[in-house]
Amino acid sequence: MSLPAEQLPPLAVAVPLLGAAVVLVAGRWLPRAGSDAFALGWAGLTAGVLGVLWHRAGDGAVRTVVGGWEPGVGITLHADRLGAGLALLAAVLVVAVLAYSWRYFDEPPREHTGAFPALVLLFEGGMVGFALTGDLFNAFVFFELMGVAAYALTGYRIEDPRPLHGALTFGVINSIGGYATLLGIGLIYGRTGELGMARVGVRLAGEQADALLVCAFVLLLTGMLVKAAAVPFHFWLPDAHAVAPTPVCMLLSGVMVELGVYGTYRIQHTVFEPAAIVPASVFRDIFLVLGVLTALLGAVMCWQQRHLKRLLAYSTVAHTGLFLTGVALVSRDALSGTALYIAGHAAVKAALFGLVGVLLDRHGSVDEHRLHGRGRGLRTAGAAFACGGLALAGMPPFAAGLGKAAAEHAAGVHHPWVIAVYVAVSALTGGAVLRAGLRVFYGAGPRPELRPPPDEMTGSHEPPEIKEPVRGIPPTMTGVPVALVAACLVAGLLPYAAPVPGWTPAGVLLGLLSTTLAAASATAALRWPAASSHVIRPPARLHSGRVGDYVAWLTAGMAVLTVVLAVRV
Amino acid sequence: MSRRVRTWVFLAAAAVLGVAFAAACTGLPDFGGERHPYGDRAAAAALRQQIANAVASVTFDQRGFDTLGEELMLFGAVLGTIVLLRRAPDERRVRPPRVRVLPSTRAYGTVLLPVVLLTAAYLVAHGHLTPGGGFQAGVIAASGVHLAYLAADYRVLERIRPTAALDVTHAAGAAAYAALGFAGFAAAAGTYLRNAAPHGTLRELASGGLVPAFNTAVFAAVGAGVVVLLAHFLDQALEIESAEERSG
Amino acid sequence: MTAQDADLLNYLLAVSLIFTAVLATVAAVTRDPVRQAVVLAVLGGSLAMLFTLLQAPDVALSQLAVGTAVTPLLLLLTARAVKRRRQR
Amino acid sequence: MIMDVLPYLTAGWIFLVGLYGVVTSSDLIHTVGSLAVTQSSTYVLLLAIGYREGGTAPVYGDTSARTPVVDPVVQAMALTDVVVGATVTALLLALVLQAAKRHGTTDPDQLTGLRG
Repeated sequence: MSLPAEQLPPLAVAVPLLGAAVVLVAGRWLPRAGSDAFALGWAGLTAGVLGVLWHRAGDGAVRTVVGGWEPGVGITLHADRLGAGLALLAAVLVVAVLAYSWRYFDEPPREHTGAFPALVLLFEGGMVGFALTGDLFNAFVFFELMGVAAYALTGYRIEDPRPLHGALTFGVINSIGGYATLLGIGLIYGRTGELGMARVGVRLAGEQADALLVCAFVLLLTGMLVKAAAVPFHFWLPDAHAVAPTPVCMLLSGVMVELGVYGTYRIQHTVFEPAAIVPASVFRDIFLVLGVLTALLGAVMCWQQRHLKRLLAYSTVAHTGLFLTGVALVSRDALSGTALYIAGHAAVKAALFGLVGVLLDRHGSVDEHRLHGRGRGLRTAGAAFACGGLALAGMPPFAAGLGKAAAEHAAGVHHPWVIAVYVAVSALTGGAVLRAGLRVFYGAGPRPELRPPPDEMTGSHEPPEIKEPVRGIPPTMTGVPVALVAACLVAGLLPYAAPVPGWTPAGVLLGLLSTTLAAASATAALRWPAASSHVIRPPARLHSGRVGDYVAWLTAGMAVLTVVLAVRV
Repeated sequence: MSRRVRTWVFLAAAAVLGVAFAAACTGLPDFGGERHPYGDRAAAAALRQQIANAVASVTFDQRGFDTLGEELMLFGAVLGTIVLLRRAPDERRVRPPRVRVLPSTRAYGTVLLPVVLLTAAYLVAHGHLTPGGGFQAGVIAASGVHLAYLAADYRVLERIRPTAALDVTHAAGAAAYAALGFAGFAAAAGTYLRNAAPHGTLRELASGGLVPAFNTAVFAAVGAGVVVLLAHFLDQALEIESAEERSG
Repeated sequence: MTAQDADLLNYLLAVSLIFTAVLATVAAVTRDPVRQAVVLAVLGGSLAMLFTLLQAPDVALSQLAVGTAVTPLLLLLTARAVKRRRQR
Repeated sequence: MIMDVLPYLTAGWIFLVGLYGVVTSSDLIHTVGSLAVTQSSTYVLLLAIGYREGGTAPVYGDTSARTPVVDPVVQAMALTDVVVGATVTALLLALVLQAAKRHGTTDPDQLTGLRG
């Protein structure tokens, strides 16, 4: 049946939402495997609808108003290549996560069989809605829907105290970000009387940037920057990712955080740039600094972690910093490069979290030092983990490397120093992952002494998420990560995904440079563990785990952004 | 950061934000101004759709996609509470003690309960004509049911509150809302969430096309959902204890 | 809507706004959860009154139902569940 | 005069006071209560923006179609916002309840385990 393209965006959002409700009801009667398969079917259907929509969008955009209303009254959905691409990425990741968690959790009680898949489908509905909407208030609604599902999923293991603490911090900080965004929407609505992003952009033409528009810009972006974990709004992310169940980490790091970057881009590109309220040059200067700061802090903190999930969480902060930098370059090449980088990073990061889940299931620990050499038996997992580390480091021919190369190429035009940041951050994060992989799966380097430094999370004895680790690892738990890494490899070889110039010689050279740096730092850390294990005190102590601190940092971040913008605009 | 440093950092930042927000407020049109372009368009569209309550028209018809997200968010909250407040393996359920209640209170409860449920039914039926609607009626009905707990005791409440059926009802209500959207394809220029049914005449009970149907779906979802939500919080407060605690 | 009515409504609005702001401040600084739940219930009522003055009956009704009844009830139940555990 | 911006300033004040409550909170239930206060600032701002002097409620039950009405769109937004508030409060309180059970304390600064 050939539905016109305009019908697809609302359906792409309604299908997972309807699926969540239906899966929960079906879960009461279906056996465990049945309801998981049913949920997987719904996720597959959503991915199919989004695949068609992404293909139909092509280089243009599918614009539709829900319910057949005229644009000024109804809610407009805007599915361009970037938005539909991110929604498709979310849908594909949800299919992978539902397959990964096939028999991940122990047997839930009778009436809760369908609860976890239903929450995941709800989470997907929120993400797809946020990626496709072109209406400010609608974006806030899906922002909150995404958040609600994520808080419940993060705190899913109620027996373990730490996920509850992580979910609480996650909930409070993201809610405050959401309410700040709603205040911004109120100000914009008061000034322009419009809610559609494009219509607001048109209505603002000819306006001078005054106190209201600067304040509205900061408030609107607060929610997006909290979701995108930009410094100083990023504190919630390591706490939430270090303790969430592994399938949830795969989604949080894979695509939810990137939606914050996408939201930042949409608000600047559609609302504030057309009327030059916030001219591209001002946006570039401020957000280049913000992105680079986030990337460097994330990389440094990532290097020092020995708690594998927290290590990957800080790597996500670092890479989101790079994505923000890519968006801040305000050029088509940088944007499409960043889009491919996001896709490649999502596949690799989800695979790495999945493999850490295998270790947690088998050995009940995610402490790099305690796991020294204990992963030797899992050969495929070890190989996939190493490939993941290399892909994060930007090694060609992985898609992540290709995206990085394209973004570097675009950065080289105006800001050559940004290339150094890309290489350094990729090297540090890739190096940390390689170091952890070599130590755990290949027992490289001397056996570290097991006395953990005082104020640091080691994750040495984490309750395994599966109560009976005695049975073998379910095949999906290693199959899905391997498939994801393979997908990242294939996407790198034939870059149909994004209109990106293929592998340029400079791109390949930079990729090899960052990979060799990563490998060198990993081997150095393994040979001289004492030298590299000194924890850089100040930033580590700032991540105190206390929600009061994080809210103070969030308010300070808003204040600094307001002052800097007021000066520059 | 110590608590004192944290408070000072916050107060300084809040001062800056306060000044910025106050300056922004001066840029807003004066309070009570005449310029409401979107509001006027929405009110006119509501009248065109023969829906007397313009807010219901905006909520369920013009911006029905927001309400779809909102309904599923409430569904997510109830599902989240079911998941988060479930009885952990190391906990057990204790039967609450019987509570002696004055007969006059019990009589008052039994009289008031139907009145509350009738009010809720009225609010749903007239959601598109007068203020009220599925959500408000659902919350009123849900909190009304808990009169049984106030006027009697927790066992009476558990008897008149079939948790299993309510679980299904609240999920079915949310599913019904999403499914009703597909009825939009029935109209000529069919799209999702289109108000496809005939609109009737203004201020009539049978006006507004599908809006009453959306209202009913929301009432079922919210009414059952809030009862299930409160049930899990009540169970945690009254019944569920960790296994090693002595009861009583 | 004569001039006096408009002035009266504006005056009522101003009083209601100030009252809501004061209640919100009290709610934020009341440290004890149970007392804060009571203040939040009163804040819910004052918000419902403010919304009625702002000619928003639908929102006032739902705020009355949620802000005055459900949210404080949830706060009290959580406080009771936590206190019951600490006594053991 | 002052009445032109008083409602907007009230919304700003409630937002910042709510945040103050969250920052200086020493009990997680109080934190969630303060978050609810922060959230109520968005209702006040939205409905204040939609107010029209001399306008009645946007319900044409008994008034003619030409009477000036207050903006119905902000009321729909505020309705959705009330639901968001109820949802987030319920979920966060469920997390607080379980966290207090497992950590043995409700003081956010005593929750150890997540640092570095």
